[in-house]
Amino acid sequence: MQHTDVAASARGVGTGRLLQGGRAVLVRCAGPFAIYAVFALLIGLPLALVLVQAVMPGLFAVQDGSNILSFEPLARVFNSAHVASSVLHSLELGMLVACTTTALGGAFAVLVQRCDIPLRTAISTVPWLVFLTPSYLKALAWVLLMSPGGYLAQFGLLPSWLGSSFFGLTGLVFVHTLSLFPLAVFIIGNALAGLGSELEDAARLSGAAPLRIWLRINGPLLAPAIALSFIATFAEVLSDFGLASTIARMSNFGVLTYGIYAAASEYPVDFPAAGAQALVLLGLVLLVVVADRLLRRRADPRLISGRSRPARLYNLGKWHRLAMAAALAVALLALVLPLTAIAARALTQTLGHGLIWSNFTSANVVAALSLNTEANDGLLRSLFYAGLTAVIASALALLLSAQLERASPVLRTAVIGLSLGSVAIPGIVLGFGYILVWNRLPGFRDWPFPHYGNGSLLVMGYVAAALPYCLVVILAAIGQLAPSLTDAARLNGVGTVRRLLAITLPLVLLSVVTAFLLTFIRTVFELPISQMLIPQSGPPAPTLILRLFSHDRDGLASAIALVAMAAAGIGAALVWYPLQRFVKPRRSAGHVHAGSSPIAETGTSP
Amino acid sequence: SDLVLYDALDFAGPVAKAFQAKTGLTVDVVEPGSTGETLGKIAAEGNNPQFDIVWLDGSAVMERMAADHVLQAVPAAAYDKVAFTDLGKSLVPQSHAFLPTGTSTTAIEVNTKKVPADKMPKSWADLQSFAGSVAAKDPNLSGPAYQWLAGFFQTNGVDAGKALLTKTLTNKTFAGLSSGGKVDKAVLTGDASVGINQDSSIFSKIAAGEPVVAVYPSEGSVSLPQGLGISAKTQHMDAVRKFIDFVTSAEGQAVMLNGDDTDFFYIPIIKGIHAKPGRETNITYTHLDDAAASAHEKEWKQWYKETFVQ
Amino acid sequence: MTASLHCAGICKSLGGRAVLTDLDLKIDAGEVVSLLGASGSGKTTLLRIIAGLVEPEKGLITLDGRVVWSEKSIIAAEKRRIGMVFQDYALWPHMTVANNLTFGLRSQRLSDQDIAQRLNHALDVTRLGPYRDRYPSELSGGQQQRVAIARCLAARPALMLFDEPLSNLDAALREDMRIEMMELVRREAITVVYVTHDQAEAMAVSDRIAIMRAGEIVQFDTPRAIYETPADSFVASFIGGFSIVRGQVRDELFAIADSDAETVRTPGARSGAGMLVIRPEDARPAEAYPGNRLQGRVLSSAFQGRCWRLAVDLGPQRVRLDWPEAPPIGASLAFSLPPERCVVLTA
Amino acid sequence: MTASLHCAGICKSLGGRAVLTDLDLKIDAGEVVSLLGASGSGKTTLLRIIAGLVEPEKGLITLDGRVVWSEKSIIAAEKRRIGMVFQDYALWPHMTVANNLTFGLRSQRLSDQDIAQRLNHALDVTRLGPYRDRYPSELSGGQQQRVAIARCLAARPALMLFDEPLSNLDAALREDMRIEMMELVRREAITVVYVTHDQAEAMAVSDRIAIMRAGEIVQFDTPRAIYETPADSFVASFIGGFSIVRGQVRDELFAIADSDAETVRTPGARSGAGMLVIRPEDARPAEAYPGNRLQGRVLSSAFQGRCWRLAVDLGPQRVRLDWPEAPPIGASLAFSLPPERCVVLTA
Ligand SMILES: Nc1ncnc2c1ncn2[C@@H]1O[C@H](COP(=O)(O)OP(=O)(O)OP(=O)(O)O)[C@@H](O)[C@H]1O
Ligand SMILES: Nc1ncnc2c1ncn2[C@@H]1O[C@H](COP(=O)(O)OP(=O)(O)OP(=O)(O)O)[C@@H](O)[C@H]1O
Ligand SMILES: [Mg+2]
Ligand SMILES: [Mg+2]
Repeated sequence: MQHTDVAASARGVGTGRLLQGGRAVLVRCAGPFAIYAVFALLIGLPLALVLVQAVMPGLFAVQDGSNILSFEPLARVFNSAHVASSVLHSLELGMLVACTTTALGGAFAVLVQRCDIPLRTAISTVPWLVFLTPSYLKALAWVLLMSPGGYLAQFGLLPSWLGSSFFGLTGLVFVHTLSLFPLAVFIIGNALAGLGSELEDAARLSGAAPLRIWLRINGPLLAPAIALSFIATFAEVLSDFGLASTIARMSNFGVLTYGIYAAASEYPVDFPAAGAQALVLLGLVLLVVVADRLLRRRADPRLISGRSRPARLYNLGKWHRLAMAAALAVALLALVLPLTAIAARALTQTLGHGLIWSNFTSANVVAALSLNTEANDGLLRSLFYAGLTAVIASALALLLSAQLERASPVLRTAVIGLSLGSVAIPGIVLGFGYILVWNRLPGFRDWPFPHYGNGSLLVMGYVAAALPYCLVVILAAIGQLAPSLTDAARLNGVGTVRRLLAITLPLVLLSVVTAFLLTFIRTVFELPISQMLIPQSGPPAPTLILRLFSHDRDGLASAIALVAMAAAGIGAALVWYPLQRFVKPRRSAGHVHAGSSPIAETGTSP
Repeated sequence: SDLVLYDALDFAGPVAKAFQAKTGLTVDVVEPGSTGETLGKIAAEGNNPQFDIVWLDGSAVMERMAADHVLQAVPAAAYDKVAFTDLGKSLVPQSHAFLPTGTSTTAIEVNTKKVPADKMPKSWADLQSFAGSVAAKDPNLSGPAYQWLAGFFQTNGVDAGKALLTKTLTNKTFAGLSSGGKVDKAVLTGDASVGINQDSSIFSKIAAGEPVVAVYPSEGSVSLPQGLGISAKTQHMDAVRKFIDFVTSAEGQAVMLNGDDTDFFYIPIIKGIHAKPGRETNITYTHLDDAAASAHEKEWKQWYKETFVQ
Repeated sequence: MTASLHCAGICKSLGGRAVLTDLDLKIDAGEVVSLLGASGSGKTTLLRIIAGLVEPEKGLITLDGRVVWSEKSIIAAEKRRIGMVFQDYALWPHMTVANNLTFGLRSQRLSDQDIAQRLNHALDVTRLGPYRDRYPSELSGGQQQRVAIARCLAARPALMLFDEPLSNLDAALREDMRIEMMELVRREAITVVYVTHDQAEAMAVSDRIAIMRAGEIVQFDTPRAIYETPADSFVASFIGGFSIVRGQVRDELFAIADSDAETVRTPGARSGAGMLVIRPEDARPAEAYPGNRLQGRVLSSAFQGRCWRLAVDLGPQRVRLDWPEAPPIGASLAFSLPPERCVVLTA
Repeated sequence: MTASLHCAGICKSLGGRAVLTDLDLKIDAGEVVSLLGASGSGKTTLLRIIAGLVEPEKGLITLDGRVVWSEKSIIAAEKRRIGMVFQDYALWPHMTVANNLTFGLRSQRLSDQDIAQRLNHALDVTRLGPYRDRYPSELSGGQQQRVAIARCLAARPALMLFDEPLSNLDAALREDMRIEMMELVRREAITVVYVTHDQAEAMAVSDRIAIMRAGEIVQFDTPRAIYETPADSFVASFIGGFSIVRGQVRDELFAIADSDAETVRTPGARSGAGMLVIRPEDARPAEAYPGNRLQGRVLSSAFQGRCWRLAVDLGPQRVRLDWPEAPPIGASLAFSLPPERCVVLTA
């Protein structure tokens, strides 16, 4: 485990200088190599197998597979007017949502972390709760709420112009923003936690007004996080299927993922077409990542230094109620309304009769809560898989980030680009890739562990799907650490592993926990991988829920989904509360200044 | 385990459980989701399939899998043991690609709150008067929907059929839905007044108390058999045989009728078995010309996609 | 442009511990005042309170007669026209040196010409011209500190707060920069509060020095007055590394406690228990003042260029002396003190 | 436990600029060496290279005869048993003071008792006992710096690197800590490289001083030798704030350039162009050495306690002098220099 030397040399001497002496190189490279190999195996290879079919369409044909190179699928995809328009749609939607989400999430993060608004603690849980709601439920909720015969219309709360304009770009942006803003809150909030007030203080003494401080000091310092949040949301929107198949479909707004799903739902699956369109998605994300790198050439500033910088709370004065109201409005739209719709559906007998008294029933809820049902088994299974996945994915991401942190900028960009690119690829493509690797590829298919058809491969797939996010979140945090902090530990003779565990981990614990919880929650509701890699021993919860939805039993499905959310939420809380104690000291220390300065006349008041 | 079953039918789980209880053979039931996902999984597994039995709606895909040698022919003896009704016999494929276990068909789903009794459509042609308010599945995403489209062209003529659909499905919002559930939802919320849907789905809604009815078009409709296929690579042929025996037995059929999800409302095709109460079985079937349907599959799907989806 | 400062009754606790207790400080316009105090005595906290970055719990702060902080009304930091050099620099890592300097000037809406002129002047004074386009992370510690100073100089505020601004610079540069900074400050008649741990620096730059101990100001006077007559033993031991020797005064003769050493003549000292202040540089050869002779054992010696700094054991007590040569460790050393330099503080 | 250090031919550039050029440094085991140099001369970089945190481009570093860096073989920083006090402290913000100190010790697998004993000793030396359970963010700047020192002391490495360890402490504490640190270092015979910007401190602590300029070592000798005979005008102006006066020597008489001032007797100086080194403390009343009399105009005066520091204009050149009183600014001042103290460097 001497790989940090290589990193150090890379940092000190610049990139590309290889050390002479063969054996030394081997020893030094073993660590990073192992880690990159894991990355390649988890994400690289499965994706590659699907993507490569865009140029080798016969590779996995059921009969007479051939590896003849052909550009026919690509040509087919690029010549199709429909694909062209869905690329444009995807881009338009992705960019718009990335902007709105980052703006909303950033504002929300600042509000809950830096402002003394009432109900701060309660409001700060909103993003987590929103995140708890799987995207297909949110999509369903908005359809239930906004469609011409939906709940809001039944109550006469929906002006018709709103209803009709909702099913279109506006509605898509609106719903995406509300369901994705937690991501931005997590990413930007973590960066904000590392950004003390000293630099801001210096700016205040320069006579800069709050707006200018945010635009010129805090904004640029948070730029890495903002960019990351932007790209992550962009990728997330590109890969979304929940809304693509409902609102987008209903408003005839074709996006790329829908095309991929269409190609993937035929028999036999049109892998070349799916691969070609996935390639386009990947290209789009890489484009954005590279653009970001080019725009922000300089290395990201290190915000957490060996000297301490406490953060300070703003006093919003007379504005603080307004700010709270805004936050509550977001909570209402993003959380309360959709959940109410789902709950209403769970508590009603039929959809057609709407919300009338006689239509209410507790049957669905009772069924969902009764023990020893398939749903219950599935839920327990899912919680277990999710916990396991979260542990593995966040640990792996921590290792990888520590490794990458000191790697050359080019490699960093490449890995981040690929990770985010894989976020943009619909999960079903990754799922196919997994089947291709572990059920088709000679050398892999007979491995006893992980093995296709059993839980081990499902967890591995989950890990792969979650890894990019964990990586992004943790890498952002590690990037803020001043190198002298780990340098000091090295000089104290502390080895790589202990350094990672005792110095790096605690300093980025908030992010690791965030990554852990993100993974846990996402995995409980992860759909495409669950479907493709469903173990023979029994299905996880999401496929059960989805089957109910697709068989149109959304009352029961909603009830089970609510129970699953509650279970996942409780699980997440069980992890968070004990860990919070360890995150606390540093933060509370940072807040001492803040807490004891109740009347700071500053903030966003003009 | 002794058997691995890939399926997308609501009753498969209970049937497997009953089978297990009876024979002591264990069955792993794998239900990745709807028919599309199940087929996707099978396609990805390619020449190394992991299932012994696949059990789905739709005959065309079964034929396709058999042609790809993913499935092996069902032994003739298996058919002989079953006392098929006439309808059942008509569903047995020449290729022996699958064994039919029941069937359903496509009907017009009407929201009774939106459509008064005297305005009920009676034929596919009547749907014109609901132009813009008709929900339909995309045949590109749903096997049964293609079966319907091909049957529709067969009864109404291809060109006339195309013209009729073009006048009927004027609202792209509802014309290319991805699943039967979405058609239901569109009709139940009243966004669309009528829908073209699998009839078992409609009856399960009726049973749940939803305000809809199923109307069978006077032109007749094409049946959609539930097929059970056998993996070309299965190592458990004995167990497979036992499973087929169980499914086609009265005991097995009873399990298949004991539930209230969509697929439980199938039309039995074995003598002496009766459908769930309320389930219409007196239907004029037309028999699909499989050759014509598969010959034009690409072309018609493409036409549908370009006309109503994109 | 210049401002007087008045802090009255400032109280502040941090983390549950009182850091400043009822502190008063009154500085005239254009005056340069040093805050001198042990590490952790609350100097940085006081500066941050004056700047408006930390809120006191009680007290009143007026700038040029205008109240900037009271329990009732508060003027925001950015409106106070106060500049500060932070102890840990607080340079903006994403801006070049030049941008770090001009950022505040642009906030003040100065003309481009003015900005360029001030920028160049501040870079000149701090000798940072060649580094104007570098980022802070590409500078050495001392260079960073100079950027922080330059940023404050360029802003020309009414009141400047320096928090150990020269601590990372070598003596030569330090003296030069101190002189140039002070020239600028005096020319513009800017009021300055200067925190430093270097007594020589404090005495050199300031009109008055405030000595802080544990959140209080214990003496506030001109450098000379503090040097000549420290208020108590804390101040005496703090300023200039004076040594304090406990003993008894009788008839203006000081006898070291628990020692049978000779007595020292201390004209004007009151009788009773007292503490003799010995300034290192006052040590003279034994024969210079035979009536004021003391004898001890050399504990250590350190070369200081102009002389050797000796630690000498006077019975139970230890004193620091400047001496022209280094006697061997353990040798006995006799020295004398000029009677007129022998200040005795009452214990 | 102690180690000798040998750096040979070290080259390093940062951001495309050469920071160290072919630097050699050889330190014996147990020796304390100060690195003195202008801000930005590469001191921190050199320390980081020795520690193994930065890789040089060329050169050879051996520790106790064992190669720790060459172009072929590298020993990782964590294996070198080198301790360092960082210029930015590098305290771990999530650990209390005590944990910051013991973290490294636990990696060394010391017994709990040893750890406790070392912890207490390090806290004692740095007077941090009362703060052992605080987090770094709850400490003042100076306190943080002391934690950094304590951490290094507790580790007792074979070689200690100090990067301006006392820059944020007040003079009294500084002198005390310096003495105690050095006592510990000497007792354990630890080899030390000590970067400081304070010449007095360098002279007090070190066996030898290395003076750096722009990435090179220009003089490496004992404090005394450097003080008495600086190698060139850079060293002279750097050490002790000496003033350098350009002029001509003829017959051991030094005449200031471009000035009609009297000449100065400089025994032993070679004829030709030269630079006279004037140490501030060498200034004597005019009548002390009538043959070495100079006259100038007082530019500024700063109180320094023991004396006043004057800046005096000698025609076109400026010198710094220590003087017992402060003449009015602009007044003419005559002073003399002891001939035996007048060193002339060849230009
Ligand atoms: N990352 C970097 N990129 C470019 N130049 C750098 C970088 N880091 C340091 N330098 C330059 O290298 C030179 C040496 O830096 P170093 O930190 O070693 O100086 P130092 O002698 O420790 O100075 P100080 O006494 O001010 O701390 C400086 O001129 C500095 O500007
Ligand atoms: N956030 C905090 N929580 C608790 N105590 C604190 C906090 N910040 C500072 N202190 C304490 O307050 C006291 C005063 O701190 P301050 O920074 O003002 O000292 P200082 O005089 O500037 O010292 P130095 O010369 O070392 O910089 C110190 O004892 C310090 O430990
Ligand atoms: Mg301080
Ligand atoms: Mg340095």
